[in-house]
Amino acid sequence: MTRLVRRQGWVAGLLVLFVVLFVITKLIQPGYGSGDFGSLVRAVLPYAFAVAAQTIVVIAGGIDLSVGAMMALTSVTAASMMDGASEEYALFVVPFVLAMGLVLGAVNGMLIVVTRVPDIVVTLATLFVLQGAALLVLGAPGGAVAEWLRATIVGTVAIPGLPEISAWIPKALVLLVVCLCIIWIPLRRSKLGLSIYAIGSSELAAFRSGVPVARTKIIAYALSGLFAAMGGLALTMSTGIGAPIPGPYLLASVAAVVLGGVALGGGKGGLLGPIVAVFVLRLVRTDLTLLAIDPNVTAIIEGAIMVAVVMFGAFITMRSRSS
Amino acid sequence: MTTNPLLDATGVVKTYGAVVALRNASLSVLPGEVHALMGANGAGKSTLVKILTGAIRADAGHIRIRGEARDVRSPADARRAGLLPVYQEPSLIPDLDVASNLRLTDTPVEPFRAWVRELGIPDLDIRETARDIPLAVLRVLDLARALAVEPDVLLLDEMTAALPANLAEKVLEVVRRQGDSGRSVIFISHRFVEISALCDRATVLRDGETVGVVDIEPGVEERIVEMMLGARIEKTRMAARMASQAASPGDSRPRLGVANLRVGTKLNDVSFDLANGEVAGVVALEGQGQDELFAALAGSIRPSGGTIEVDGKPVKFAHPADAIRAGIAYVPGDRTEALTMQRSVRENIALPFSAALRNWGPINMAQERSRVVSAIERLQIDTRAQREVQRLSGGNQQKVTIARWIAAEAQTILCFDPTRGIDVGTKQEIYKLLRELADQGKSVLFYTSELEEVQRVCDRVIVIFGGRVVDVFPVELADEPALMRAAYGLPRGAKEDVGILADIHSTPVAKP
Amino acid sequence: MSTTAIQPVPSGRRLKRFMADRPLIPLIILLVILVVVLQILRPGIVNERWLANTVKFAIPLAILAGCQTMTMLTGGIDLSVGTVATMSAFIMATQVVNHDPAVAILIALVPAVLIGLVNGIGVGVFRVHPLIMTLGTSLIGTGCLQVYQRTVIASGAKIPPFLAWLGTGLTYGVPNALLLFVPIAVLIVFTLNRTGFGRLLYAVGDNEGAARLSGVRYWQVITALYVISSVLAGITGLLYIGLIKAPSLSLAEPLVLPSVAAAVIGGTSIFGGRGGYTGTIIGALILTVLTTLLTILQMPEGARRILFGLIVLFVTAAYLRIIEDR
Amino acid sequence: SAEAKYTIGVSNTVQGNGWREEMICAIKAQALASGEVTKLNIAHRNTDAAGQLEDIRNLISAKVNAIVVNPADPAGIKSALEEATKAGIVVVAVDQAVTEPSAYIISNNQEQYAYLGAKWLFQQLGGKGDIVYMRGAAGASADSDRDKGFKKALAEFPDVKVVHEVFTGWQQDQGKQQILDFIATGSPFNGIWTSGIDNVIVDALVESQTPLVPVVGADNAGFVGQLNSVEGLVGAAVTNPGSIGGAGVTLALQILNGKKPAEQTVLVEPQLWENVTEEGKAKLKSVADPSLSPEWPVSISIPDWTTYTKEQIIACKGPGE
Ligand SMILES: Nc1ncnc2c1ncn2[C@@H]1O[C@H](COP(=O)(O)OP(=O)(O)OP(=O)(O)O)[C@@H](O)[C@H]1O
Ligand SMILES: Nc1ncnc2c1ncn2[C@@H]1O[C@H](COP(=O)(O)OP(=O)(O)OP(=O)(O)O)[C@@H](O)[C@H]1O
Ligand SMILES: [Mg+2]
Ligand SMILES: [Mg+2]
Repeated sequence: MTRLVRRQGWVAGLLVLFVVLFVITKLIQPGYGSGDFGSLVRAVLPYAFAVAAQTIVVIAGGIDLSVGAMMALTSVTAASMMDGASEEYALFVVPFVLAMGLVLGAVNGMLIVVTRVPDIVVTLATLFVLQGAALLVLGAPGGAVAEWLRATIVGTVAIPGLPEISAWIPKALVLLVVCLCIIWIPLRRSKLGLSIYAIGSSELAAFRSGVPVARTKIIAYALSGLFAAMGGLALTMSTGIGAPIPGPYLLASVAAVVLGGVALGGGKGGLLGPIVAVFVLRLVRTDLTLLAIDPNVTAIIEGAIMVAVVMFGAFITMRSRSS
Repeated sequence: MTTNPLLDATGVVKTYGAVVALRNASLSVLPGEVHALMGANGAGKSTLVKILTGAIRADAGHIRIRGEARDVRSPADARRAGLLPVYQEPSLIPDLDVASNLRLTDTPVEPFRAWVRELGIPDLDIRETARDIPLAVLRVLDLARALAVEPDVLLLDEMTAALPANLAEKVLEVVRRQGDSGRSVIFISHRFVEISALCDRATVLRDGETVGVVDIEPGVEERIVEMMLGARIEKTRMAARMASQAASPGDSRPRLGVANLRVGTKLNDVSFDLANGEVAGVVALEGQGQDELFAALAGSIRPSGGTIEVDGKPVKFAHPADAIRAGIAYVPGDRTEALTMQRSVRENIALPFSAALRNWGPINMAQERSRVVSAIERLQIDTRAQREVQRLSGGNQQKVTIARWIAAEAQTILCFDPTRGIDVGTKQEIYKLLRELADQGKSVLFYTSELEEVQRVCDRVIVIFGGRVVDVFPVELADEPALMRAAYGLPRGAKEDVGILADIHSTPVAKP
Repeated sequence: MSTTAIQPVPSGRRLKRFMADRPLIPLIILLVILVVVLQILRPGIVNERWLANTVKFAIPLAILAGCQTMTMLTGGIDLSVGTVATMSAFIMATQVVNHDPAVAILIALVPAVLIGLVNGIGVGVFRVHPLIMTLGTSLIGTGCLQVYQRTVIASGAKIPPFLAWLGTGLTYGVPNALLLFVPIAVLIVFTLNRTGFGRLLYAVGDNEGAARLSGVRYWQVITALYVISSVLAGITGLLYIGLIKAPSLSLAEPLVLPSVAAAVIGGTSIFGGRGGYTGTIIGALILTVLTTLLTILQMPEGARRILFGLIVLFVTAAYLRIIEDR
Repeated sequence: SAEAKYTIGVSNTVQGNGWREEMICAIKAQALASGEVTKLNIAHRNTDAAGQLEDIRNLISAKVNAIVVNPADPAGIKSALEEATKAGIVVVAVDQAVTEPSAYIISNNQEQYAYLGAKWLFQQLGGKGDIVYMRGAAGASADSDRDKGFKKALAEFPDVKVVHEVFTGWQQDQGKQQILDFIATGSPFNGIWTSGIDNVIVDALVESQTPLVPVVGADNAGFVGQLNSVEGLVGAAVTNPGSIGGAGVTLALQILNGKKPAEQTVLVEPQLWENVTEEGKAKLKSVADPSLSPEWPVSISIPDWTTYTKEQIIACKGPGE
């Protein structure tokens, strides 16, 4: 019981941190409003999916270095398929790209199971493979996106009669919440979800408890690929193009996973923490820009925050363990 | 033998590189019988259980379940075939709570709860994370989980080894009833008392081969020991110590002086002395503060009050390194806490003296080698799989944890249940070893969950109950019933017999 | 009980067991296969000059992979080596304009020691996950380097001739860099196998609790380790700048992921407790040869990367299969 | 226009590269020299188009008056630039064009950069020979623009053959290892075209004692120095001034002050400095600057567009620092 409280405590702490940062932002820039919040959510979108992709494999006891490359590949695929195609064609492209992420993720998982090479090495290898594939799809940034897809993350959701509130509900946020929940909530409640936690916690014990270790691992990676494909689509939707060089999503995803209270050893944590951590990290970046801090110092600050928060977390666990 | 066997394995072979874990093992279990699987450390008992339950694949052999040939490919498969194991190591998922662990294995919760209560744990919170649950309780939960699905064959690998007497007793009761209700149990234990109290037949393994199947009847122990040990037999005879042999701690200054030691709420005002050349036993039921006592003396946790003196000088330990520097070595009961499993036997034994204590520089390899070799010989460690300790059998791993401190020549050794999961032959070796250490002037604090060991080894017994020292026995009075009573907090000389061990003692059972 | 069971074994299994006991042999065979493939694709390429080049470029990678090997033995990883190497290279190149080279090198190694210390304390005392800790310090280090860079734009940069000699020079066709590398490699191998510190690295990485019960103070070992790792990275930076001769703010960054890959290919477990440095050296050579192989092959860049990924995966998997004794 | 009154935002997506660092310093120096800028808001990090969208939107939130942006991609940041214009912010793209029509562009002509250097190189070889083509980063839009220019020149010289094409990723160590590997194959080649990873290539030729072949690179201080000093080296540096950032600030200020340029796009045409003719040698001597970091382009100012002094750009201080 105390454990549960402690874990939720970390997420609650992150939420408080987010609110505090929000207030600080308001103080720095009194005009910071709902439109700016919408920008924040749109910036969060690709990171959030990358983090979701990373979270699920980390919980399963692995790590996925190919997240960024997977996003690049799915993004260029989507952008090049939609280039010059009709608006309706995108109705086919979206499920196609999602399925592609799912399958490629599953391939990652299968390679890990079959070759018995550690996750970190297999996904490092697939990082190169996916990057190469992205370059073959598009040699340089380009492609296009269907207008309606683009519109799904622009603007806010209109709630009749409540204009003030609905101004604070950007469509991008709704999209993010829906996409994550549609997969995460049923998963969390299913035995499959338990199995994912189980293999992350102890593969041997899980195997001995009758968990189909190989199948569970493959599914975890497949879901990771699916989230990464969503991230790739989010990239295409926000930029209108596909870029074959992966953005900084890999390291950011690992950092946010840890900040979000998911242990890198596996078996612990949830999705909410890492997502809130992404919001915190993006808002920090906003504040640094608003404050016009020397750009070379921002790297120092971002690194220091990351280390400080994690040290703080380590410090409280140490305290609570010794007491 | 008219009935058909429920489970019948023949010609099972398993090799790990150069190590032959099973050469030609067979096992046949009848419906409704409690069948003992016996053998010295490393004989292949655990390996056989793992093969029968699909946790590892055999290189050769046939398994028939209810007369049908069956290829058990995974634990899930075994479960479907009605075979349920409790392995030597706990197999609950550490980061999941008990409830989730049950769900994961499709175990019904209510029967589980009923079994847990039956097994002597009245107040289990199933929302508790497995990692936070003590080892002994975890083993019981593992058993309850298996019982709850009403398996046809229950395979218990040293189920009682890590249990304190009160819990072990309940387990035996429950297992006996399984047999009575027509289900079969394969029971692995190194404790003859349990075997005689419980089992119908025994299959004996030696060096990976089934060397015999015997019916359990009074007097059969000698034969089993003969079969188990083969050529090693003559070394194992050693009678209980006589009172006259007890060392008289005449020294004025004790080696270790503990006064009013407190650790949180678990340990209150514990005081005792440990003399040079003395083996002092500690007896307690599960969770009476003995863990904290040993951890505090080992520098592993900080006491919240009281003093510890070594050779008359007060000491404060902030880290096990401080205790080691004061000559105090700690052998934990759980070998996975003590060993670096992927490293060699040599490195494990040499760790404290070659590397740990500020010696970061070059190692004198020749000297290290000779010290390690002599420790290995002294404890008769089976070194066939010595490149990685994890490949040793459970009992041999246990020996490595002790060998390390023999090699490091520690002055005071805190042994926490060192004979857990060790075969009869080796147990005798360890008793002899502890006595020898004492004769060399070293001091040993010896916690044991097997009460009969006390009279074989100790000079004095300290009984702890509820975090306090409730009695200190001279060895001649420390027979099992007396210790049992004291361990339950009953005053010395109370009449009522406690537990089934008392019953066993009233029936004549030959001891090996 | 200490009898050894000897049984007739089929020769295939015996070969496998032989390889499993000497994991270096299959690795070397893999390396040789790559070289042979290269020679077949471009006849004549495997000559003295090419060998020297390969060794020159493999050495910095191998030293950084040594940092990874040691940290990985404890279950850690050091992602800050790229930044540390870059910092010491850049700082040395800019300080040497105003100072004696020896002084400049000492100044250049100060941030290396500092970053190592911070990493060590973070991981050893505060128990921050090494991945996050070293990622964080590497971000901080990069930021500091950027700030520093602005203060020295006016002064320009120089590469001391002896570093250039060490980095690029050949003596009788043998790269001078070996003068630095051989002692470092011997030292690392010796440390891991024959010293108390080496034993502690393995012990701590395998089972920290057990190490603690044997009297090991975790934080001391970890702090020393990360400082050593950082200093080695700093030295690599100095060597690397002698090789590349162009101080830039991202000089050694591209070596970070390959350094991890080299250690893993060389048989070191990222989970700690298992591995060694000789394998890592071969791993670094394999990666360097592989890079050459792909540079030489004329194909679209995308296909080149795909091939690189596939070969790394194949080599690691094949190696694991060979040494796995089951 | 003497009193300071504007805030200018800057967005850049590559960090730690000499060219980009010079660009940032030029922006700072020009902002200071103009005297019209109170504050610079610089978003400068390694990221992609999506990250740049985020940065630009943050700059919009910060209510800057103008944004100088070095685009990660011409099309990818269109939406944010549009939002900026809508918010009344002047947008100036430097170094590369953008597709957003409301943005002003002052850019180096990347296609022309490659064309100019390649053509010179091919002419130098007498229109015949084997070329090593060392590109930038695969998948970067500046690289693909340059590839167009290079291919255009190649089409004009049918007897020139590319025997080896690699991506250096604009990384010194990779470029050096790649050329050394290629030299080791023993395949003959007559010239090298580089996308700005140039001085390490010359080093590699010298170290491996290969006969020097003509090398085309950028106007980086290191390479310009080599063109002046390395015995027997024939080569040319094509300008690709990082100081274009300063020009962007000037343009932004002009627009803010109501002086809109006639064209939405202003291209800064590259120059080529070779060390074959006396004239070229003299030019190279005059621009060489050994005090600069070898990765910095020597063209630290652009006539008519920048007004800062060399001290100012090297000090790399913006208003209020
Ligand atoms: N001893 C073990 N410890 C941990 N994991 C194991 C062990 N043995 C096998 N596994 C894992 O379980 C996976 C599946 O094993 P196996 O091939 O025996 O099962 P399976 O026949 O595929 O069964 P299922 O269909 O039920 O998953 C293996 O690929 C491996 O990852
Ligand atoms: N993974 C492995 N690799 C190599 N050898 C192994 C492995 N597992 C077991 N062995 C060897 O197989 C033999 C039998 O081991 P097993 O664990 O079955 O013994 P056991 O009878 O259960 O002994 P104990 O009573 O000590 O638990 C031992 O010699 C052991 O060293
Ligand atoms: Mg066993
Ligand atoms: Mg045992």
